[in-house]
Amino acid sequence: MFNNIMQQLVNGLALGSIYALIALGYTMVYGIIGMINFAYGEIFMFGAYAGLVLALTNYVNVYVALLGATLITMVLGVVIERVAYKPLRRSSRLSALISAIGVSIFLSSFMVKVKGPNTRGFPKLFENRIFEIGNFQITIYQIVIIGVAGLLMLGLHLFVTYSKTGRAMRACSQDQDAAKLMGVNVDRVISITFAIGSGLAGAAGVLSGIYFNAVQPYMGLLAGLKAFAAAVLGGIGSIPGAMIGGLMIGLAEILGITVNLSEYKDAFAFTILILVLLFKPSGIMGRKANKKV
Amino acid sequence: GCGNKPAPTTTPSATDSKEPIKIGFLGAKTGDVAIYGLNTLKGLNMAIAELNKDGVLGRQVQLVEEDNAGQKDQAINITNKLISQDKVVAIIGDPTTGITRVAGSIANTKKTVIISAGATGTNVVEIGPYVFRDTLLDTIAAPATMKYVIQEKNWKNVALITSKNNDYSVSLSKIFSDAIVANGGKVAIEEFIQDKDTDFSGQITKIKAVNPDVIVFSGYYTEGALIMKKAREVGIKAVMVGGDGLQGDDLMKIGGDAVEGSISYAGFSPEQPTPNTEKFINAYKAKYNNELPDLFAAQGYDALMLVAKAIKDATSAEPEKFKDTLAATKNYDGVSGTISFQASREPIKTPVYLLEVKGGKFALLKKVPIEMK
Amino acid sequence: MKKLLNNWLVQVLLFLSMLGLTAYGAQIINDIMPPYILMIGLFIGINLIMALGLNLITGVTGQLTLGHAAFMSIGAYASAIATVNYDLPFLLGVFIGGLVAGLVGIIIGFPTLRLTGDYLAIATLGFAEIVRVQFTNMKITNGAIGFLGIEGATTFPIVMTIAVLTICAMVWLENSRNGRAMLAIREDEVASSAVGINTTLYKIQAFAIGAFCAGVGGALFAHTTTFIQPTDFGFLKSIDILSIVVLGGLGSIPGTIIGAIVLTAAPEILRPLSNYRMMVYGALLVVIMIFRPYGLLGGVNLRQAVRRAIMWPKKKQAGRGE
Amino acid sequence: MLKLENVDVSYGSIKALHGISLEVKAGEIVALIGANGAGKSTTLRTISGLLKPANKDSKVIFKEEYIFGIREGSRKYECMAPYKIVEMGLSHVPEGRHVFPLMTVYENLLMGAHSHKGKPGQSDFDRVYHHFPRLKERIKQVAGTLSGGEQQMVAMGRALMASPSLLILDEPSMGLAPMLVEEIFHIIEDINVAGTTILLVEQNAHLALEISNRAYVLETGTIVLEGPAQELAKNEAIRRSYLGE
Amino acid sequence: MSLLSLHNVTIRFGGLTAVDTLNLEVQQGEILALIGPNGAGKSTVFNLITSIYQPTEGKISFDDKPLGGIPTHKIADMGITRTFQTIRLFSELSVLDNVKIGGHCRGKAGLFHALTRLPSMKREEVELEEKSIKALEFLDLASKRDEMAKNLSYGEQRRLEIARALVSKPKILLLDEPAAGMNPQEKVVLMEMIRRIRDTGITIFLVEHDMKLVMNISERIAVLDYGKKIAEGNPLEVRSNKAVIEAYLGSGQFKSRRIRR
Ligand SMILES: Nc1ncnc2c1ncn2[C@@H]1O[C@H](COP(=O)(O)OP(=O)(O)OP(=O)(O)O)[C@@H](O)[C@H]1O
Ligand SMILES: Nc1ncnc2c1ncn2[C@@H]1O[C@H](COP(=O)(O)OP(=O)(O)OP(=O)(O)O)[C@@H](O)[C@H]1O
Ligand SMILES: CC(C)C[C@H](N)C(=O)O
Ligand SMILES: [Mg+2]
Ligand SMILES: [Mg+2]
Repeated sequence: MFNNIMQQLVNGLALGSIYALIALGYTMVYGIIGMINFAYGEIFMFGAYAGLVLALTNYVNVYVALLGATLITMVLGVVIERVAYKPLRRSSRLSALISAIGVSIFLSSFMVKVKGPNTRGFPKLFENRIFEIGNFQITIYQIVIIGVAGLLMLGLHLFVTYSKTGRAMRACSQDQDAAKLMGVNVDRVISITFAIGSGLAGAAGVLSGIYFNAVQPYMGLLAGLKAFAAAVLGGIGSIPGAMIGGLMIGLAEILGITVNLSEYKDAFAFTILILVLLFKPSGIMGRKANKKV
Repeated sequence: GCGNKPAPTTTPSATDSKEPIKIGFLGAKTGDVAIYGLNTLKGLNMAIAELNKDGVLGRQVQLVEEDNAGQKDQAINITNKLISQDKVVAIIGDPTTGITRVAGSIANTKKTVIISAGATGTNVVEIGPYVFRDTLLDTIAAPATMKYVIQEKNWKNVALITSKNNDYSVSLSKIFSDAIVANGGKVAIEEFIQDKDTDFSGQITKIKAVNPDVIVFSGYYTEGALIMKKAREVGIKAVMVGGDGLQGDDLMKIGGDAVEGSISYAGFSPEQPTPNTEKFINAYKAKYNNELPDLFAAQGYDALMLVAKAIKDATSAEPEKFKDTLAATKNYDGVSGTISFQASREPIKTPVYLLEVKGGKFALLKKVPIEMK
Repeated sequence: MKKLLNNWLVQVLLFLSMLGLTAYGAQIINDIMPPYILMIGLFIGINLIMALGLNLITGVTGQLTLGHAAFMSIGAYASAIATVNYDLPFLLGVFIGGLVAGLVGIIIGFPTLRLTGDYLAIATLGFAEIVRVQFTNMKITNGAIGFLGIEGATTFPIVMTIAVLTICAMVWLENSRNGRAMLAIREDEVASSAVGINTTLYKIQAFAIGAFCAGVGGALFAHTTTFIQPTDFGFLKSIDILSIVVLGGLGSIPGTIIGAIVLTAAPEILRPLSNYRMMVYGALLVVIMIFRPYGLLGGVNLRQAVRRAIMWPKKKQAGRGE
Repeated sequence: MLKLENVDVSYGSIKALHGISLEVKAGEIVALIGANGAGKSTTLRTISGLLKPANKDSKVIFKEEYIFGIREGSRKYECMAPYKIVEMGLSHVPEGRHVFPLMTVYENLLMGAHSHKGKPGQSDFDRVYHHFPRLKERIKQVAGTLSGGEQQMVAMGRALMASPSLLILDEPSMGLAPMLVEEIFHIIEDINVAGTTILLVEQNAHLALEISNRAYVLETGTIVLEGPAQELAKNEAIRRSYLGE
Repeated sequence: MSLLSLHNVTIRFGGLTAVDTLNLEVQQGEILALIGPNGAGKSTVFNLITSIYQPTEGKISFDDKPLGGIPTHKIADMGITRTFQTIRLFSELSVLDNVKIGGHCRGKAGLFHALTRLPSMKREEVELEEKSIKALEFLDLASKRDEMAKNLSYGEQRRLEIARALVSKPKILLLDEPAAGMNPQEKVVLMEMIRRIRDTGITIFLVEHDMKLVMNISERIAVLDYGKKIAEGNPLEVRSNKAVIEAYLGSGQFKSRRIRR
């Protein structure tokens, strides 16, 4: 029983890291533009397909596939922002939300048209290995995912908190006009934000493609939702929060399965999410929107 | 309600007219279950091409295809459109049981024949005299499969996995689990997943603990493949057994080695074909650049051919007339097997094909003949 | 004349005759239109009823919810159980559907409405998932297999009459003390409570009414499709309804009407595009939002619209001193 | 240094400025006064590029560069992005403070020096702390929780960090305690002496006129009076309508 | 009789004591001003009175009823309304609607009335509209009634806040820097308005940095510094109080240091 629990813990951590990985870029864009970027999931999907196509065509190695997918989604993200979001910057957040939904419908049906609706497997880009530690196992995929998520979180957090560009990003998120008056090139900062965020989505797409061995035109929806949930649970815009949120949701799902409630697995995760929010209404790491009156 | 007027009787174009006979296609071309719809459509197009060589009652057959994206409200709109606007005489129904039920009841009230080339669940033909299907029923095939697995293979310790948000899987699991008990096996653990899940590590960890002889999974092939990948990864040796939901080349494309040896049943196999089937397979390969037809393509083809035959036999393209000739079909030699309709209009298809994944392909394991009562 | 029109009883009579007229007109349409068109019209009506409810919550009161489909499903199942298992008449079933959904709206409203903005959005989304999973695992709903054998009792005239009734109710509500309080909450919660508005109360009110509408819509939906499954009420359904509200114009009733028409009809109109249909649909959403950032009729108020359109002699307006 | 010619600005259908022309020469302090809603803030927001003139004949010229308008002998309508204007040395303290509420006081000040290459030196901070010792006490406090006046100090300090050549101030003394109001005006004078040109919008017309060289009076979007500040301060009409006497 | 009284009120934000054992009485019908340096805790006092913050220690009572734990919206019912230092209007609503909403707590119509539109509800609406227009006229905003609030200029928005507060028929009106952003002339007008409001029987409690206005209209002044009350009295007394001069008023004599060219 005990090793079972340890094993489930590893399972939960690995799954949670995937969610965290998807949520990192999401929370960043989300925190800075203040919009629910619904197309994020589709960018993730696009990245996964880009990685797949690269991996299939040229017998390239993991790194090339990863890098290529990242670059492609970076461009995609910036283009989407310019076309579909920028004109809506001054209008209601919800207008941008609907525009994002339009983009996401477009992208997924585009992919159905181009690549067909069925799920595709992923070629092995590197050999999976299994390590037995005591009574439980951990695969090299899991180690990579957990490691990459952790490193990216750290890097991104440092970047946003301490770099000049990062500070400009936060300024844009809090008061765009004032940011302009400080000499921030808001368009550029937003493009950078989208580029980084979307690139992360693309990389996450490839990694989760490798990990789950499945790529599908509609995979973005669920991924986007999980990322949204993780980002909010962790506190909107908080990068360590996204990591914690992702891990918590992953662990909650596996916990649901472990206690024989697998048919309620998603409900389980969302119940925990709602409960946490009731006690911490702005997420685990979220700063209370403490605007003084 | 106050708005319930008797449905206006459709006035199909006069029998002697040379206008094409219109057949509607209802199914998903986009959305999650698009793959089933698209393959059905391929089979249909084969049939159309063939029928139009000679025509039916001297008329051409024309297909009106619409995409319901797997959504019920769209399916309703389409069914209405096909009947009232396109004036089709028959609809080749959606491959899934759920939508067939909804579309079936509309078609039935509007007196248009609907025949599903994929629905295997319950409560379909009961809707009324215009509703048909040409599929291998789960209630027949699943017990036959379990009998083989438990009695011939002697795999008694079963782990059962159900996709909880998939109606097909939920009903099929019930049939499987009854059949397991009836044949002397035991459901050692029952686990649940959901369609579109990609992580099964939690369930597999639990399943490993009971060390099953076989994993029975009642859902679709994508999840099936991913489950088996995970199972092999943690060292489970048992093979997977499932229903026609596992039919799809993607099972092997995604699952690779992990699904080797998996067993499933289907109303069709391209192996050991009858001459009729062989002809179909060759034509299909020629048309769709060497792709092998699958269950849905074959059943779609048969569905349209059945309708065409009924129209010919009735010498009328009026649904009211040819539905009875259709219902009277016995021992029709289809490409997907021999099809007979019982008095209840429920089809009996023989044989049940048990297929095993071998070398990355579905290979015929056994043909289990079914007696018509 | 003016005085007469200002009399309450006269207004009630006028209103009832308008409803009657609607029903009668819809009946005529029902008799002459082909079922396909009629069915699209019917779904427009159902979507409109649900969207009006969401408009009250999100457009008027400013609370973003992403779980409207949950209330729809509650109404659908409740009414189906009422009419199938308990043999209650259809319209009573519809009412029960609305009522149950409204009650659930109140119950979950209390805790969740403490949340704001996107935190509320994700909580409602989560709530909807929980509801869906619950229905998937319940006996009485027959789980994923679905609830069979519902009578196809929904007709075009019924839907149209209920839709018109809903529109009227929403217009009245918006132009009342309650409606203003809800608008105030959307604009600034702190200032609202400082002028004495019990923000929780009005949020819950909006939530309950919105959920009621969704429940009614769900009930009508169930009695249209005759067969319902939990998958019919997924996240994308919530998004569909939200799109109607935003694309039409947040907070605008005429906008919601246009939104319901456009977004329900568009997938049907786009059918000839076949494989490119959904791509075009997605692009359409983007294009409309870009060219009408506040929605098709954003900021248009029904009364103004009507007045402007036909220069109505201000009969219902009398008393609003100018 | 700064020149506006015939500037029209509208908010949707509402016209807020009707063909304004004004000029600020290097080294000057120029005051812009007017009643509520006259269009003072609109003018400043146009200068810093946050608003665009409605009319292509309008010209806004800063240091010989066109912020808006068509250069003589050319046909191209130029329209400079706000950040470029800032990089050219303009700094704008907006009405209503607009501090970054979730950033600390320190980070807010850092943002002030954003347009500069590299990190600002300690001496830049010290200059700000010298004027506003309260900010030094609160460098780690999140600006959104500061009192109104403290936020005004942040807004002002932020602008000082930029060491601009032209500083435009929209009611910098609003919400400040009397002592600090004086301090603000002293600061304005000091930085002016140190070489910064200043365009000042102030409701405290007494003090504004006292420290300025010249002033413009704006009424419902039109400039109705201009001249040396001391003369305007003696003008009867002005004394009545703007000085409350 | 004292209408509002603060007894040993303290509030801390983390390590910062924003208001420190404050005792203060506001008498029925008076104009009382609260002044003090920036960050002294004046706005916080208003936030405490209106229950936006709860005091860490001490208690506040109004009309002899303790205010502890009473939610903000009930405070308005009891007769306390306020304006905000940072303007908080319902910015996308019309000026008239803003004012009407101010009258919310004096209305009775509920959901039932909204949906039945009974004559009583209409009467209430008509009355509210009349009252609101009166308030707008009083603050010289009647011509802007159909404008969206966010389109008003700063000074107009300040007056709109006062109009909104007035429609609720308060017993006491808390004004947080009402004159900020107004020019001297407008301040004179405002001063007159405040007096007239007081003359209708409404007690005024005022926070303001404009000494001319404060000294002119207030009957009593309390001075806060670092959350502590350092002086209280009539304008004359306060003006000459040394601590006040040192902490807040300064010399009051601005001397331009610049030699003008
Ligand atoms: N965002 C806006 N939308 C529409 N109209 C606006 C907007 N901002 C200002 N206005 C209008 O433009 C005019 C000028 O406003 P502006 O803010 O420039 O005045 P101001 O002189 O700065 O006044 P104040 O002293 O009150 O700050 C006013 O009539 C105002 O109502
Ligand atoms: N929510 C809060 N969190 C942390 N500190 C706060 C909070 N609210 C107020 N403060 C601090 O409390 C002190 C008093 O603030 P308050 O707003 O009451 O000052 P004030 O007297 O109104 O000043 P001003 O005249 O500048 O408006 C300030 O130093 C402020 O930074
Ligand atoms: C596509 C098939 C797997 C569908 C399944 N046979 C059903 O009845 O729903
Ligand atoms: Mg201004
Ligand atoms: Mg204050």
